[in-house]
Amino acid sequence: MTADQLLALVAGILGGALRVGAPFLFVSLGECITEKAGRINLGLEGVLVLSAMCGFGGSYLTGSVWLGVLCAVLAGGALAALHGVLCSLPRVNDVATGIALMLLGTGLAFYLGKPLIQPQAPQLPPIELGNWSSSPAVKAALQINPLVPLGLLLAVALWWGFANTRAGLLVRMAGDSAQAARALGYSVPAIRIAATIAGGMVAGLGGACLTLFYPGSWNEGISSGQGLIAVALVIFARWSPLRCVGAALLFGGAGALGPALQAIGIGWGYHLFNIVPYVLTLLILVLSCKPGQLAAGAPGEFSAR
Amino acid sequence: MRVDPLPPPTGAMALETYELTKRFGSFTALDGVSLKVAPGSVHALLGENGAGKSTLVKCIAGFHRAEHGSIVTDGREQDIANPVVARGLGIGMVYQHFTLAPGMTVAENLLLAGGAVPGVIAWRRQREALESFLATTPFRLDLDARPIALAAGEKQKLELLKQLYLKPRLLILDEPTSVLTPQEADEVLGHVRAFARAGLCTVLIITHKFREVMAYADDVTVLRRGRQVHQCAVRDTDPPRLAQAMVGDAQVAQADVRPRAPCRPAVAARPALEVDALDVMGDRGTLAVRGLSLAVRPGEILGLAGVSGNGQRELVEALVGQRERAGGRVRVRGEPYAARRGENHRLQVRSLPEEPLRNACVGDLSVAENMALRDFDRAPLAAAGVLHFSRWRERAREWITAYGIKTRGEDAPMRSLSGGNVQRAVLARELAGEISVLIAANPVFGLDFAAVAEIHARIRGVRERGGAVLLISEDLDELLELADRIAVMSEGRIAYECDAASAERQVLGAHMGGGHHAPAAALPQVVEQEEEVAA
Amino acid sequence: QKPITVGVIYVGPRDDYGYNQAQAEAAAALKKLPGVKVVEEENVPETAAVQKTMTGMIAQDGATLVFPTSFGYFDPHMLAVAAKYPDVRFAHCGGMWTEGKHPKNTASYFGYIDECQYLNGVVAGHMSKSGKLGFVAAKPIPQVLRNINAFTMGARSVHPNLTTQVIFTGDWSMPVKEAEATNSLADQGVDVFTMHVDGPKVIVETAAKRGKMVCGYHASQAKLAPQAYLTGAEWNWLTAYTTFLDAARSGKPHPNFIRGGLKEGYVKMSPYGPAVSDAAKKQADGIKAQMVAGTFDIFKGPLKDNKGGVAIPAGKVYKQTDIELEKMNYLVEGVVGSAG
Amino acid sequence: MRSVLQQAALPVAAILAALVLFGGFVAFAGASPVEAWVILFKGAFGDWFSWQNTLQRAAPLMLTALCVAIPARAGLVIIGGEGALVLGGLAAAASAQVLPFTGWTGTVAVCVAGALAGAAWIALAGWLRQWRGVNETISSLLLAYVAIGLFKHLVEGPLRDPASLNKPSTHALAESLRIGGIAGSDVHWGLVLGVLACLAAAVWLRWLPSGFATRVVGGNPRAAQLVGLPAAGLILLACALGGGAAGLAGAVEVAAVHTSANASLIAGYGYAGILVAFIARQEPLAVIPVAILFGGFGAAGSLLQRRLGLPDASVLVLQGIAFVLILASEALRDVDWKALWARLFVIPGPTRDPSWRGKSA
Ligand SMILES: Nc1ncnc2c1ncn2[C@@H]1O[C@H](COP(=O)(O)OP(=O)(O)OP(=O)(O)O)[C@@H](O)[C@H]1O
Ligand SMILES: Nc1ncnc2c1ncn2[C@@H]1O[C@H](COP(=O)(O)OP(=O)(O)OP(=O)(O)O)[C@@H](O)[C@H]1O
Ligand SMILES: [Mg+2]
Ligand SMILES: [Mg+2]
Repeated sequence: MTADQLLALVAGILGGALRVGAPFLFVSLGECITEKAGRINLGLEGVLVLSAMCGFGGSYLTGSVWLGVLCAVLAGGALAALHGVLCSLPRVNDVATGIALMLLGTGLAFYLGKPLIQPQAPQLPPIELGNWSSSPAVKAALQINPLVPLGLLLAVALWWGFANTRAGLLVRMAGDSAQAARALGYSVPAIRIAATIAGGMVAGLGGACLTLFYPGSWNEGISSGQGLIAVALVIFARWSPLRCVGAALLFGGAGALGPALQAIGIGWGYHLFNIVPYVLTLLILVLSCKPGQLAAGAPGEFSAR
Repeated sequence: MRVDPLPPPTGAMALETYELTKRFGSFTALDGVSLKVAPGSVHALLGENGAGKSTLVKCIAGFHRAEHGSIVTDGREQDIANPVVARGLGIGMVYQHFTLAPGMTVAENLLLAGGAVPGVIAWRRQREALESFLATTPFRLDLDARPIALAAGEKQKLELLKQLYLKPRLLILDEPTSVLTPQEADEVLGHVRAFARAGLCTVLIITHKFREVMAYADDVTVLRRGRQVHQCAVRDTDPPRLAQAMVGDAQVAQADVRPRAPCRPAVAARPALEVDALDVMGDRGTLAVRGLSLAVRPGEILGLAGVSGNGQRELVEALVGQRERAGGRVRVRGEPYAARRGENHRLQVRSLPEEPLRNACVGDLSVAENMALRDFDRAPLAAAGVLHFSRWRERAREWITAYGIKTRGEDAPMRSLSGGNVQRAVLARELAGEISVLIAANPVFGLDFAAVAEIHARIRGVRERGGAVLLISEDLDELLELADRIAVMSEGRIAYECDAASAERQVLGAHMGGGHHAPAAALPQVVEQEEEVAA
Repeated sequence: QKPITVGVIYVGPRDDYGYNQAQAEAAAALKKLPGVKVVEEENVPETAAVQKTMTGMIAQDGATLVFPTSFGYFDPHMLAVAAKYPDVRFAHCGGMWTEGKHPKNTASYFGYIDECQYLNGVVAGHMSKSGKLGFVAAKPIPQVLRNINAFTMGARSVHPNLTTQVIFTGDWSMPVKEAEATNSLADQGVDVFTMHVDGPKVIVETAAKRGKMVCGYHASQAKLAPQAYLTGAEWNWLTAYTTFLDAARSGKPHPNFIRGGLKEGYVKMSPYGPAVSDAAKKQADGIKAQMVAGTFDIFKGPLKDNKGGVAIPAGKVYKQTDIELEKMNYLVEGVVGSAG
Repeated sequence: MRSVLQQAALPVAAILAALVLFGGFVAFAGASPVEAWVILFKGAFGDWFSWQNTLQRAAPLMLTALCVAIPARAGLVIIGGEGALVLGGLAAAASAQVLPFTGWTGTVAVCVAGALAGAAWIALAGWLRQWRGVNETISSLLLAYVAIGLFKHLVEGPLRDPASLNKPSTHALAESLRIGGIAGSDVHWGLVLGVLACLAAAVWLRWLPSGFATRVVGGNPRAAQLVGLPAAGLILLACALGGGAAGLAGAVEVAAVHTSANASLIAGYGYAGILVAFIARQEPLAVIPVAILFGGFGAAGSLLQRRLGLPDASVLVLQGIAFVLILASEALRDVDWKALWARLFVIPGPTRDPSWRGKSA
């Protein structure tokens, strides 16, 4: 392997981590907010797909990509709101509701998105950070999705906010002990619904990343399960928004690994490369969990389930 | 015309309820209760399990809404629609069950309880405020600790602190001492009484312990089946009269007579239960039980005393098979015992764990099914590898009658039973048939005294029939009353052991506290009161 | 002519700028013919569902000619249904209908699109500056390998040192993987792309975003990237569709095995994009004329595979119709990648 | 009987409500709702053809739903049935090449091989939970992705039949090993297997000691340990049985539909099974009608597309609405309307009863 190839490989994997990881980042942050409040949202897959479609549609119809992003956020929030409200009803299970909403979300997205498969919509302008480099690979890798810095900021803000704001404390309390929140006169369902909506809106940004930046068009296979795997990412990140960034980058990077290796001629077993992130997550879970103990950092209500 | 708003009232609150009635479906939990609590007093609420005590205070604290009647504070009728309104009025309540966020720090728990939390929290300033507030209280708690890592006593203190931080004018405590050692209970109640004496607040306290009523309360109200049956000043009454009011039957008061455990000569037989150098890991990854050894002989009750959080829970869990053992041996009747189903059956090992709904029952299964858990796979409950439910039901009906379990029927889900009745159902199951070894952990926790007496009698019955009983309890009185020998557990080890007959409260207390401290100051008048009960 | 109902079944969405769209365009053309009713169903998985869809079209809609267009529909699904409805004609895209083995009422049609990929290669070979071409493919199956090889050989007919780097994404529709593959190849210096996946849209757009050139596949993606689009290999299924339709309506025997290339009008080239040089156009048009005349063979010996072995011995010439080519399992010299 | 009707009243009402909503949706798209309803009914249950269509779609769902329902009774939420299904199919196809049996013994052997592979895969998730404390919901999901990757790798690599040219597949099952239609219909014996498996699971859970013990473990593991039940073993058993059902589904798909293992096996039956199981409230007997309903939706969706020209996704929308409403309707079960009214205006107090939240899966 030549030095150029190596550089390109590293740049490819890094750039891929940023590109492929962006939706992972947003869905994991969204799921993190939801789970902090003591609720699990498996329906983020539906949220992601619906918001991807709405984001694309918004951008296409209005001609403004940022209005598209807004549409994605609102669509994500709306579907998540449904999840939040439904799960607040007695005897309604959130795993089942999540799967049903996944069905509903993808159904709505495919149905309403039929006329959007063909057109092209205005795309998010990349932030060019690689102009210092002469290597096109590095340049390309550093064409940053403008939503990614927003996501990083959001991660830091969430990390700070969970410890230092009233809203953050309330969300954590609702997730840690519903009893405690009720005793203080707070409505736990209201807090959880709000957190679920917020989570859906953040995940909606992930949808926007898919159709408005990378790969940048709407079709029915646009999500390959990023929303579903968000649940695993958050456990992987042990409910820390900052670690969500790491988890998303890892998943993004691992997703980029297969194509990058093939690009330099290592072509054997690409299906096996594709499962690397899942195996890795499983391994880390196996190594970091201890039998009979709560996972460190787990919201009390979440683990009590 | 403009009326000047009254300045917010401060100091102790006068509370009255008038004909308060609360129904749950068709069930009347409170039936026209008129309560009168003088400002600055400590008012005790007594009653059997299910009498409606918690319901009454929850109505006052805005948790429930009464169907009829009214709540009057400082002479004004109030519509307390929710806890926020109650808090605005200065009513603070410590619930029967912990309402802490276990994974959030003490500081966060206190801050959240403190009402108006600012949108963005300036932690430096808030911590200073909290530190200075803590300094005004007699309690010491690490602001950065998390309740998940706190012992029960510390959690209860934090609950109290949460309320005190709000400077309540009426402080309601629902069974605050049931998770505390006697020393801790005295400490907490002493401070609460001091607050009331200082005119800072009025205290309404629910308890099942006459000792506490007599020692700390000014007035007492007794509820029975949702009705108020007795209200008077503490100095005008005594435990037998209170007991009588509670159960409404002069006979039962006699049942509470507590004969001191007869001094039994040590039986020379081989111990039925031998624990040898047992190590058990705790939840926090450290050894909770360290090299613990003990032996219980047939026909003997070994009482294991200790402040909660010293490894008792882990010990029990390891003995009954709910927790892995990290080292050591357990033998029953000389055979190795690993708490397997076959061994339980062959060696006749039974247990009465604490919190039976959590530890010994399946809430979603029926009473009959729960009663069959020990032997559903044996004849006659199963035949030819198939379960025979009619036999389960038949036996369950017998036990329901024999143990006086209140339930809709044997097919009702266990979850629908009240705490005491769950306990009875478990008792019926565990005490059936021959018993070699019985492991009982806080078996009367939260029960009223009639139920306590009954359970104690049954445990004694096991001893009379030659069973070995390991009785773990945080209630020293219970151990002194029941046990033949008493061992004290501290930091995962047996710190002290003696014959119950020669046991001294202070010495036991000292060892419970780790043996490093001076014996906790006994409250002479309290002991006196207790003697009175026994009389 | 008597009215007829035709059923068309797609494995993906009809408007994917790719495989399904190419079929749907032909179906849309059929629809316009008098006396022809077309029933369609899209996103039908290659499971029992497609058997049900076929029987539904026959039993519920009265279809007498069915086009199950996805490769995976052939065996066992179409064969199973065809056995139950001997009076209905089935025409499958891409399968290997074999005399004696498969029922007479079934058929397979396909086009020699490797001819177009060869021409794509010629144009790419002219246009590439880096000497590296990229091919994003789904799976290393014979149809795909044949396209990769034809593309590479076309390019190497211009510059013998050109290489084609292949990335297999693993499945027919994986937009993120396809985009990532495109980016990885671009990072490695690839400057002309082509592909064989169901929906080339993402690859075309991504390559264009990276400032690279691209040759299309399945249908024309020129609209998506007018500047970057050089040319493309397109299907023209109407030829096959009308062959089956006419036979069915006139009661002639079912044409069981039809194939064709540029000459027969089964495939066609997209119009050249603005960037294509005249030299490229000239050479490509020249070869295309030979292909149409039937005088050009792509696969002929001596041909080495990319592991150094002999793919086709010297002197051996495979005509496009040769069944041997439909079993291709090697990548030719000049391809970076492995055939599984 | 009465109680069965009572149980079914809410979901049926929810489905009717979903149909009304869907009618609105269709009207919005410019089609006639009445026509849509008629076609939905016709397509799913209108005649024998539709019934066959529905039943055939339902067959694999019964088995994959058991992969969720049985572990759920032991207290585990398994969502990785898809992995067990594809591996089951792969094992069936592979074992058909090496096992010496032919005829119906061969079919049984192939099915057993599939079931064993699925059982092992889900048991792995159960094992990780018991011995490493890894959340089984997450691990089974991750394992499903891993299984699919392995499946594709093996089918396109080491286990590929070189003759399977453009659709990489394993060697096809010998004719004698395949599962055919019931009495000449299109519905294959897999449906019977599915129904039998549901019945067997119901009998096991209700009448046999180990089944009851599993329910105890699922209801409260601590109580199970207290009475000496081998909780870990029972959990593994439940996982293995569930995984076995999904593996069997894979084997049946191979033996009755695909004849060999290939990527078409990855059709989402595992995920659909999760919903079926939850809608059936983890009750094996209820799985049967729910799976049939699901199959009906699929069958009807097909006709909807062909007759009304509605997009294929419209049936997804209908399913989504229907399942959301069915799940939500659970909230109305034995509801005390008066109390509910009161609760709307009063912030609820702390309840001791954790099942109030309905989270016990
Ligand atoms: N959240 C709830 N929902 C429905 N019923 C409840 C709820 N909480 C309590 N109950 C009912 O209250 C009754 C007993 O409640 P609880 O456990 O407080 O009993 P208790 O008053 O402590 O009696 P005991 O003396 O048996 O301990 C049960 O019959 C139960 O049906
Ligand atoms: N949420 C509820 N739903 C239905 N019934 C209830 C509920 N809460 C309490 N009850 C009923 O009200 C009765 C009184 O309960 P309450 O909790 O007030 O008793 P208590 O006197 O506090 O008992 P304990 O000493 O055990 O705490 C109980 O027997 C129970 O049946
Ligand atoms: Mg109680
Ligand atoms: Mg109470």
